[in-house]
Amino acid sequence: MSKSILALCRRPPYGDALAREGLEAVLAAAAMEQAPVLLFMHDGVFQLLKDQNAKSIEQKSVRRNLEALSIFGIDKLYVCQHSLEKRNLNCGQLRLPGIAIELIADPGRFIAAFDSVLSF
Amino acid sequence: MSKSILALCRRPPYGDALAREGLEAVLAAAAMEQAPVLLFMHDGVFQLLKDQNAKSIEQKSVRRNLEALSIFGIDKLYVCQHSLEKRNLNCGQLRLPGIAIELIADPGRFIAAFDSVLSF
Amino acid sequence: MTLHIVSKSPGYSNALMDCADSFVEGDILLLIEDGVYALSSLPENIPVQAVHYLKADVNARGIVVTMEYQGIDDTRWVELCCQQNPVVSWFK
Amino acid sequence: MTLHIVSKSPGYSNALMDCADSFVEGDILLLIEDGVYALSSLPENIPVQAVHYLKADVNARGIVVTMEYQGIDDTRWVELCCQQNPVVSWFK
Amino acid sequence: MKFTLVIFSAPHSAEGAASALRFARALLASGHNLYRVFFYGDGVHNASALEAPPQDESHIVAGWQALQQQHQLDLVVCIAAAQRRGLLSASEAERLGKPAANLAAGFELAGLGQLVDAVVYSDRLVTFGD
Amino acid sequence: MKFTLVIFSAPHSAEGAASALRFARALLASGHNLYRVFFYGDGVHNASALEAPPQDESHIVAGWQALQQQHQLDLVVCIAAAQRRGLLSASEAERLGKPAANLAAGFELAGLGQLVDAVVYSDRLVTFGD
Repeated sequence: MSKSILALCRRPPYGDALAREGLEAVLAAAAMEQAPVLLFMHDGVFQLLKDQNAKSIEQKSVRRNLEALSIFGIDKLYVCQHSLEKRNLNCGQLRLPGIAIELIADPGRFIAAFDSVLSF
Repeated sequence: MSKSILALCRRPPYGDALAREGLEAVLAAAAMEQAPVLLFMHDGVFQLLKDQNAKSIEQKSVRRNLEALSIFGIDKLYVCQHSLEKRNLNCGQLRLPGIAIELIADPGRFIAAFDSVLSF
Repeated sequence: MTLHIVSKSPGYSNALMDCADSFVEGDILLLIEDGVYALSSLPENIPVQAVHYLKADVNARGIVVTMEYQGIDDTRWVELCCQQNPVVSWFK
Repeated sequence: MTLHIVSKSPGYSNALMDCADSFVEGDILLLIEDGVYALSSLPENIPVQAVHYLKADVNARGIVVTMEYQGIDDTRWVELCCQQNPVVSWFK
Repeated sequence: MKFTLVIFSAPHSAEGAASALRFARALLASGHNLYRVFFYGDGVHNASALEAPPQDESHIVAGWQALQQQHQLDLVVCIAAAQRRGLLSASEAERLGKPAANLAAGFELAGLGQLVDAVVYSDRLVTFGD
Repeated sequence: MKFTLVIFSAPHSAEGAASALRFARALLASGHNLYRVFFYGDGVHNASALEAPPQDESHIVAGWQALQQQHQLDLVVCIAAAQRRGLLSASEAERLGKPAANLAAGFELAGLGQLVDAVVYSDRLVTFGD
């Protein structure tokens, strides 16, 4: 059975557990060959920022989880363009080794195309 | 020892536990003759709305806690005027038996006058 | 088309405005829990007939609904989930 | 004067705008946790020299601070709490 | 239709826990199938055997247990989220050297694979947020 | 100065739990007095004896216990908030007929009077939100 699954990642990385636990669910799915598509929206785009040093607040960086995506064959992430612009960010600040970033201008149509959406 | 204590009530009543547990703390303080002053701001003003029927979602009404305030000698509540106006509400919709409502136009100066502030 | 479920108040959360960014024609909006506080100030791009709310949550809070939005019960909520897909929750 | 502590991001919460409603001259603002995401878009009524943030939270998140705000450590945070009163936390 | 619910809300902390239970009752009453309920994040506290709310407040843990008995529901608690939050079965408590267990009857601990499986095999996925 | 901290955040769920622990360490290191730490709302989970985070994640419960031993801190957990959320001492578990207890050593359950007392007798009150 094949289903298209979207993981909607909307939370910034360290203030609560949702970003981290969302990525853990994504990795579990990818390991079972049910890799979801990832769309980063709103403050979720902050998960991708380079140069995170979470040791300063005694946490682990979520970049480690993101970098693991490529091991499981996820080589592209989607990012809401409007969310990025609203936060004065550009793609160069989000780069991940081995993973392409595609900007989405119309998240509504993008989301509607999936069979299931996991919100994190 | 006498201290001026402010309870800052900013949460609407049923979506999470903060409004209810805040009022429980206020009642405990009042019972110990350390009655705090209550200031309702932002969505906290929704705690005061009349005609709440929380049974429909299997909860207890927070109006019961509010009505108990007068038993402990709290006969006045403060409400942020701007928060009320922004939500198109008026004092008539908030009336509580035996308790007066005073509108506060400058919450910043009001808050600064207290020794301690409990945020709920 | 998508069923959007919003459970937070616009008085403290951006969840509803975030949802509105992703609302397209044919989608349905359901306001639950603190989301029903949005009934007095919905975003302009969401048509009146698309807006639904849980009556139980409105009654609990003592809110008066003045517009022609659809008040529904839990059974109708289940039906909406069957009728639309995907179901997207906007919380926090 | 008051020390205001804001711990939520303006990207999902109204906490900072709510705090700004109650900010008066002489008050200090401290941004902690997700509150540091506000450093790029602070409300106009809060003067630059009143704004402080926890360096640990900024470093954790990979944020670059371009304005002349005060980055502080936990020891200085304790000092600010001694210097100002009351201490008001704006969360949720 | 086959539904799966994902629950992030803890009872008595966020209304989502109560909404999810009401929704589950309604969908079962309408003749639909509840393939699985997956408790994740703070939602793991729905499976606490030690919760003791005041008599006049609703008891959500007991609500799930009653529904489970009646419909043989699959109530799965994410084991990693549960360990972080202090929710352990007897065997987990023993394995981790902890002094007690507090997983309520009717719930089981399992990995995220159970969430993935549920997404794949359900017609509808509904998330109850925190 | 005499400080009291009120904590609404659960460890591993909201960063406020970790911020509060760091703040407590800093104020004690600066020679101030920590009159009481009051755990309220979801903050009661800071006192869970059953928490088992992964080895490489910080263990906040253990952090409070170490600080308590070193400085004889008064770590008080609101008993009403704890009952609702499944956090019980051995005597509470027995009284309520529950099968186990999970209050960590170094913490004690008490009523809201302990919060009121702390507000009255402290110079500074700092709240850590959820």
